[in-house]
Amino acid sequence: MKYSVFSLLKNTLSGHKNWAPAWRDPQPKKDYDVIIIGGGGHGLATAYYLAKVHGITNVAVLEKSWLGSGNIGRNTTIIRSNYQLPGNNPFYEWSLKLWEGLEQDFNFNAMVSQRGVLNLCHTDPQRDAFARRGNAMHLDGVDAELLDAQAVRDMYPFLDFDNARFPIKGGILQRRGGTVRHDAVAWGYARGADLRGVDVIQNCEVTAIKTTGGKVVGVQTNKGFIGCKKLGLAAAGNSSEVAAMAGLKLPIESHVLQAFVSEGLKPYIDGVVTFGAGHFYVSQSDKGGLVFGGDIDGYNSYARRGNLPMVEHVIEAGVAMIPGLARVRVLRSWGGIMDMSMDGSPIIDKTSIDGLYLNAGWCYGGFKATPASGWCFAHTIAKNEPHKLNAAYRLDRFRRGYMIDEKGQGASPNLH
Amino acid sequence: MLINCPHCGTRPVEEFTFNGDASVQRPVSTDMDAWFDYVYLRDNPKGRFDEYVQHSSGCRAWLVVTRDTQTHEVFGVVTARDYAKTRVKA
Amino acid sequence: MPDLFTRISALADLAIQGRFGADKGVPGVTLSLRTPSCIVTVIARKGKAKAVADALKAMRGAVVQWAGPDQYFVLEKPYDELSKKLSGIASCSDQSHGRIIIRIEGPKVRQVLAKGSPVDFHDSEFAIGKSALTQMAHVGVHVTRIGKDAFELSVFRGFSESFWEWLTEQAEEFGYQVV
Amino acid sequence: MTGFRLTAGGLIDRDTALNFTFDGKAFAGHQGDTLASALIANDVHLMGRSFKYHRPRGVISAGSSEPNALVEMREGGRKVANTRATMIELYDGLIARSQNRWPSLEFDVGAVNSLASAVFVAGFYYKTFMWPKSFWEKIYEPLIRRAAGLGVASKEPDPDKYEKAYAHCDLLVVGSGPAGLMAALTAARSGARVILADESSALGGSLLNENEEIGGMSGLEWAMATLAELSAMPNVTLMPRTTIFGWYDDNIFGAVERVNDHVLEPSPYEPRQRYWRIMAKRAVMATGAEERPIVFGGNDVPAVMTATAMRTYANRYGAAAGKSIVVFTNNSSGQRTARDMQAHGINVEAVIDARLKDDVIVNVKGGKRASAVELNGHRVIPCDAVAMSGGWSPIVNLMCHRGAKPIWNETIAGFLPPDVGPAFVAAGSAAGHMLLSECLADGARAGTMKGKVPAVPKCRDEAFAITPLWWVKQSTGKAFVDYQNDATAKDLPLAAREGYRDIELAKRYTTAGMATDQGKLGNVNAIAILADATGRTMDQVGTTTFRPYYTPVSFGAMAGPFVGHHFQPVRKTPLHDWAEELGAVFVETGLWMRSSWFPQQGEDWLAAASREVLATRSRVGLCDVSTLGKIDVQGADAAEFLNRLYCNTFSTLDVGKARYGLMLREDGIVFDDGTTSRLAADHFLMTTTTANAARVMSHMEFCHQAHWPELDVQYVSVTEQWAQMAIAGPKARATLQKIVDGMTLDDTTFPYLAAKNITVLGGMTARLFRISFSGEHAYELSVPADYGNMVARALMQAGEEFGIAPYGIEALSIMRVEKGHVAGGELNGTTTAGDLGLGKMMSTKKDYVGRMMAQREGMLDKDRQCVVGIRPHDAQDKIRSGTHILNKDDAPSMAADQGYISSVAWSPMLNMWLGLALLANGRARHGEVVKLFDGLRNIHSHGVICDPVHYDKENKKLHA
Ligand SMILES: Cc1cc2nc3c(=O)[nH]c(=O)nc-3n(C[C@H](O)[C@H](O)[C@H](O)COP(=O)(O)OP(=O)(O)OC[C@H]3O[C@@H](n4cnc5c(N)ncnc54)[C@H](O)[C@@H]3O)c2cc1C
Ligand SMILES: NC(=O)c1ccc[n+]([C@@H]2O[C@H](COP(=O)([O-])OP(=O)(O)OC[C@H]3O[C@@H](n4cnc5c(N)ncnc54)[C@H](O)[C@@H]3O)[C@@H](O)[C@H]2O)c1
Ligand SMILES: Cc1cc2nc3c(=O)[nH]c(=O)nc-3n(C[C@H](O)[C@H](O)[C@H](O)COP(=O)(O)O)c2cc1C
Ligand SMILES: [Zn+2]
Repeated sequence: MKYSVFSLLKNTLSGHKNWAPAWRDPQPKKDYDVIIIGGGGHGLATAYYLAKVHGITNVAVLEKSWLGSGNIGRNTTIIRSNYQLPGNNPFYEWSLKLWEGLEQDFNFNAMVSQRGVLNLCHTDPQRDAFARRGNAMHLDGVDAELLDAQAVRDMYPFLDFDNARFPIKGGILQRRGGTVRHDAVAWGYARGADLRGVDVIQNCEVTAIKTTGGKVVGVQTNKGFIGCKKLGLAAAGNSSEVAAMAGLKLPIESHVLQAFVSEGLKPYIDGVVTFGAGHFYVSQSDKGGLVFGGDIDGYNSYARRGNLPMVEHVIEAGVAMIPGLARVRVLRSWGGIMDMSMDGSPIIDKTSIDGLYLNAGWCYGGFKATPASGWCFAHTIAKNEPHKLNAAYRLDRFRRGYMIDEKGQGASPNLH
Repeated sequence: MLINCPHCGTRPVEEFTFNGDASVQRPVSTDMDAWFDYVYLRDNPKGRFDEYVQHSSGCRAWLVVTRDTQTHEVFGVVTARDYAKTRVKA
Repeated sequence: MPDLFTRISALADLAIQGRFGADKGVPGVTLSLRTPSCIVTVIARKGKAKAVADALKAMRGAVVQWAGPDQYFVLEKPYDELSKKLSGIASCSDQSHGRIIIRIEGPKVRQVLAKGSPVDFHDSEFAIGKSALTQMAHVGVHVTRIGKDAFELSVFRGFSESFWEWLTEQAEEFGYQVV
Repeated sequence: MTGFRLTAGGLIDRDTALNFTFDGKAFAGHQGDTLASALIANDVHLMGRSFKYHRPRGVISAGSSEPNALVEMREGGRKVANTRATMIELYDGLIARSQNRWPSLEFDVGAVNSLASAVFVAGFYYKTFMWPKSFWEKIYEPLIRRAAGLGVASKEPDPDKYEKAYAHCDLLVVGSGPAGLMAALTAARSGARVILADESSALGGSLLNENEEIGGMSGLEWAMATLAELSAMPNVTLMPRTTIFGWYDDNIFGAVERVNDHVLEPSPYEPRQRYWRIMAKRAVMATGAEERPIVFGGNDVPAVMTATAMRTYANRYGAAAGKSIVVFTNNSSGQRTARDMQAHGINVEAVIDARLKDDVIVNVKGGKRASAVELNGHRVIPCDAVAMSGGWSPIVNLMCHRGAKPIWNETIAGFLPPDVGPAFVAAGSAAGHMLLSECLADGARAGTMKGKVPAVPKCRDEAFAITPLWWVKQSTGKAFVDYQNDATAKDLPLAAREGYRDIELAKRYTTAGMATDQGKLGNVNAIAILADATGRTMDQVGTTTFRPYYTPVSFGAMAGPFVGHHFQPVRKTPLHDWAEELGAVFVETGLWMRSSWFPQQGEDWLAAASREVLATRSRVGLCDVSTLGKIDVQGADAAEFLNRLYCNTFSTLDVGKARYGLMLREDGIVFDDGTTSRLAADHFLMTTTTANAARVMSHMEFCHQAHWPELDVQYVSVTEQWAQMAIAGPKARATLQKIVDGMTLDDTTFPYLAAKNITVLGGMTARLFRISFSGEHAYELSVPADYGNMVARALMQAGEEFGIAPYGIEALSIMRVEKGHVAGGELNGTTTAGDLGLGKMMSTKKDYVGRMMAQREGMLDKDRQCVVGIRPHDAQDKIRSGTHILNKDDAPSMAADQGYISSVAWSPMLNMWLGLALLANGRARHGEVVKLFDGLRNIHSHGVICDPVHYDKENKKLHA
């Protein structure tokens, strides 16, 4: 059933009794052309584009828990394409372009909201680094503006300009950046894929990957064995675990990242602002909560919860950036498991095993990537070769020495 | 999270910094594959895990903390020194 | 050896004598600067931990504080003398000017320290003479209990102003005296 | 009674009159009141408006679970939104305003939403607002955002202070009701260190508001006696007004103490709130049980509240919710309220007990204040307040904060806490015990540290029985599950029909449980309704994930004193005062404050820095370089250790000499650089960059302890021990000579790269190094920190005759760019030694950190970007850092990108802008004219690639 003002009114008259389910609750078939492990943003988007762009509809998405229970359901929803390395920026810009048409495309209001992403700088070297990044964006035809302190003040007069330990010297602004209603992205892709025949199967955990003669033949799950010709891994924080089922060892560590939301407030801050002298970034959801976060806790973890030191670290930075926050209250905090890669950039590639494809290493930046990741992964699976946008995201780049390291932190996942 | 530093006693996690998997060992050979494994590949286990931790705001000793990555339960702590020695023997 | 030159403490301008904070009769804590003639870091050489410990125990006039595994702060003994006495068994580094030592004592001393450090300074846990390395207010601190309700806080020179400001603010609610 | 204030009873001081205003209207209350109880005593029930439909709302509860009565408190920088009227203690001069209404609480335009409520069902957002595309951001979303949220938060700095503190104990007791008191008393008597915390303003828990009997006295008297005994014990800390908001790994509890929220203004010496990290060997969760509403038509009309809330207002605060009430209950709590209210002289019109007959309330009449209830079968009972009790939910939150799920229990019709091990146990109603005697016994059990459990005082028990009634399906009015977010009973079946069957999906689709109360009252009802709609049992549906914070926590408390200037500590160099005297401008460099230029009359930074460069290059300059990391490295294996850390060799360094060293990371990328000197065979002094000092130290500790414990090497930071100054320029030697003791400085006594312990000014210990970052004939002198300012002044005097000038890091970086020395801009964590033109330093004879990975094809690729010099093609042009470089004739595109400018400087020596750049295959391109792309600043010009060394290529000046 198409969502529209009319369908909404029609159903209102019938007391909303006749809404069709957004997706079926199918039992797994005995085999599929393609199985995607992971009913998160990337897995669902991959299935959606496999069906929509490549006409491959005999597809199942296997999700071990409820739909969108992973990072797609717990991230701070920032979208942007302000990367500086050639391997990255065209990919993320394509993602932003897909976001811009997404809701009409999958007929679901995901509240894509381009209210701007502003990164603050507090030192000259930081500003120089922003200039380098902004110019890289311009080279790729992406919007970026370098702001001085006054321009930042005009946008957000309530930041700490007068009493700061690290005075704000300016910032880099991408107006097309913004936020998206994260859950709705999972729901929209799931519904769109389901409408095109994809089986989205919840509470279906993959426990083993079966290969014969170096080729994938299917997966063992708590709902039994399911055969497939091609298998795509999109398990984010659990990538290592799932890849290990196929005997693969990845350049990835799992870390917990916490996020927070404040009590609902009347409009407080319009766009996304990122502090440059500590770990803190914030935006305000359409429900009124200030959604914010900072850095990963730092220790390897599969627990979706963190500890107090990082909470303090983040909130200290928050009040340092916006003194008025002192009397705002934090409502809830949670965590998600990041697939932190060794250079801070993702992997979308074929693997040494025939028919097995890998999508991983998103760190804390994979939400914005969701559309392009699905798009490119679908292409890589359908064509058995990378799309040019994900050509740099090869698995062997580490062995060969072609890392894509935006931050220059090297092989220390917890520093990216 | 609390870590029992062999030198300082029990301290909360804010006094420590983490440096990943302690089970990987710096190769003595010049075999590229061994080196690639050491620098880049991780088992990243869900469960019991040996991890390098420095008591950076305390005695500055590097420790190896054995911890469950799912529950964060700490099973044991030894100094990186002793860990290295016992590993050489093993 | 007495200093030939006059030393200007990094806290000279801040540690002004007087009574500050809440006025509730007896000051909650009393603060003062301790400036030992020398502070030397002594680290035992490989396999010499016991030799160093014994040598330091035997050394008259030296104030020896634990400062990490096989590592000590030795106060009141000049660097040259120490490195001679300990040559071959320990490495010495002069820190006499590198650290500032603040003495804090009084009935509320533990309440004040608790605002900074996760270390449990309760009588049952932290005996007189014990030292600990910890952090307070984002600054690394070497703490030594020197009396019933008396402690010494040693910090890097460069942080001492910030640290002093923080420490005195924490003491305000109890009222504090600087001597 | 006068108005709605009962004539007797309650823990209020009727002799004090506290004046306060609500929405500008003046009222009075008593010491001991909360804002809510004072308003009720003044017959004010309309306290707020709901989130979506702007329904008129009053209190539902008398505690921290309150979803409706949220108000805006105070003014200016102290303004705070969403404060629970049920938790804020009344004080004289209190100012409160209602929220989420316009123009007024009485008449709220937003209420039109409720007309369209038929459309505004769960999830309607997702189905519309998509056409035309452009309308979303221009029209729909701004409207939605304006409608969203409840209170208005302050944007001004908060004038109040906050503190943090740690606490340690053998036993933490959370909650001070009968169970908590008993637990604390038992543990305290056995000598344990006990902390007893309760979020309420007074300790005693439900004993403050229930008529109980313990040990032959009233429950209240027993509580006061117990508290008296506890407060007399040195091993006990009582913490009222302290909410334990979360349980974290290894029994660490987060808590916030509201030290001064109950006064108009805190004393300047005291914090508003204090955040505690409590490390408990054991803890007891005696947090009690939450009374649930019943989901029936009009269950949100003001003056409809839980049965416990109604009797709490009467018993604890002496405030009557109404004069004629109706009770609607499915368990014994309703009877209690009826009895207590009658005892206070209130008419109880009816007790509708779902356990007895199948009477139910289908609607409550009266928009802004209950006026009557309508039963099934259309019977209407007039009344002015309604008490409801849908049963009890043990407050299990804390025990579920680390992932454990609570377990459904049929007999009490509630979720019980999970077993999380002996370090944290539940007691009392929190553990599902509904009888007082059980709570006392349970508390004693939980508080027993060792040995046998002591006997507890006798008490009177109220029988407890419940027959679940969740949702009155026959309801004619709107029946609310989540009050604040306006989630109705109909929303959950709708979510289920649409596929959002999992409780977590239903939560996100309907937003039930996502408001500021986190579903304390509504979640279990939501679970029951979803279970019913999907044919599942309560435990099959299960709860959503419990998370911190038990109640919301202010940013201020969590940030403590580390805000504004105190966000991070300031680190000052030993030469700070000297630089300040000379008018230095300081700049944050990490935590350090560094003197970056010394402006004279009317100079901007560029003029000042240029003058400083000219002075240094033509005469002599003095610069504070104390921030460079200095590490004493000693021991038999010191040289071997450095050999392994640096890519170049140090074992061959002569005593008394310094050498430039380059460190790599294990992945082959450059990590840090600096000069390291050999002071004795087994004693080196390493210097690091300012930025990496701490990381290098930690890297050394790691390599030594984890990789090479066999090495006999000791190292310690001596950065703070030494004031270090660079003396550079043609007259550096002459200047220095005047303060150096008993040694003539010349190229034989003190050649380039000499490093020696010396004395200055007649006996002062010092270290002298002949090294140069500026490219001039230069020295670095270290003296003990406390002498720094004095020596610097002495040098200024000595240099006066030569025209010495102080210079800052701006001048320093100009000179290093002129000389093509790499620094932060080039040591950016992605460059190899080869990229920096230092490839030859990489030894082939030894193992060192980074050696192997540096040999990967990608690290040797000829197209890697490497360091080159760059100048504007037109000498008048300015060049800027961050500008990208393209081939002369290429159109801008990422594919055409050749590199970027990493550092620039105005060179007073060459009278033009100079730079360093990272350029693909750069070394082969000296002399090439390139396009400079600065789209950001919309400046496009050309540049010329050249050798990085712009000035004095032959290093004549270095040795002059
Ligand atoms: C707190 C937080 C904040 C973040 N903020 C941002 C941000 O602001 N911007 C941004 O761009 N990114 C952000 N991210 C990162 C982003 O959320 C992730 O990179 C991205 O969601 C990962 O892709 P995904 O949605 O497919 O992952 P997920 O949603 O985690 O999907 C993976 C799915 O695989 C399932 N799965 C795992 N193992 C199995 C198995 N064996 N069988 C079946 N299913 C399995 C999991 O249950 C999970 O549902 C944030 C992440 C977190 C945690
Ligand atoms: N008859 C009935 O219907 C019925 C039902 C349930 C309970 N009861 C009675 O209620 C009493 C329960 O006694 P109890 O001691 O178990 O609980 P209690 O309700 O007496 O005390 C719980 C206390 O914990 C505090 N608290 C809760 N969470 C907190 C947190 N996170 N931080 C700080 N404080 C927190 C509350 O403020 C409260 O004061 C018993 O007398 C029992 O008989 C009666
Ligand atoms: C962007 C965003 C906004 C959120 N807003 C709220 C909110 O207003 N209220 C709330 O209770 N939780 C909110 N949450 C947190 C969720 O309730 C939940 O904690 C989070 O999705 C993680 O799931 P989990 O806690 O079930 O593990 C929000 C989460 C995100 C990612
Ligand atoms: Zn330690």
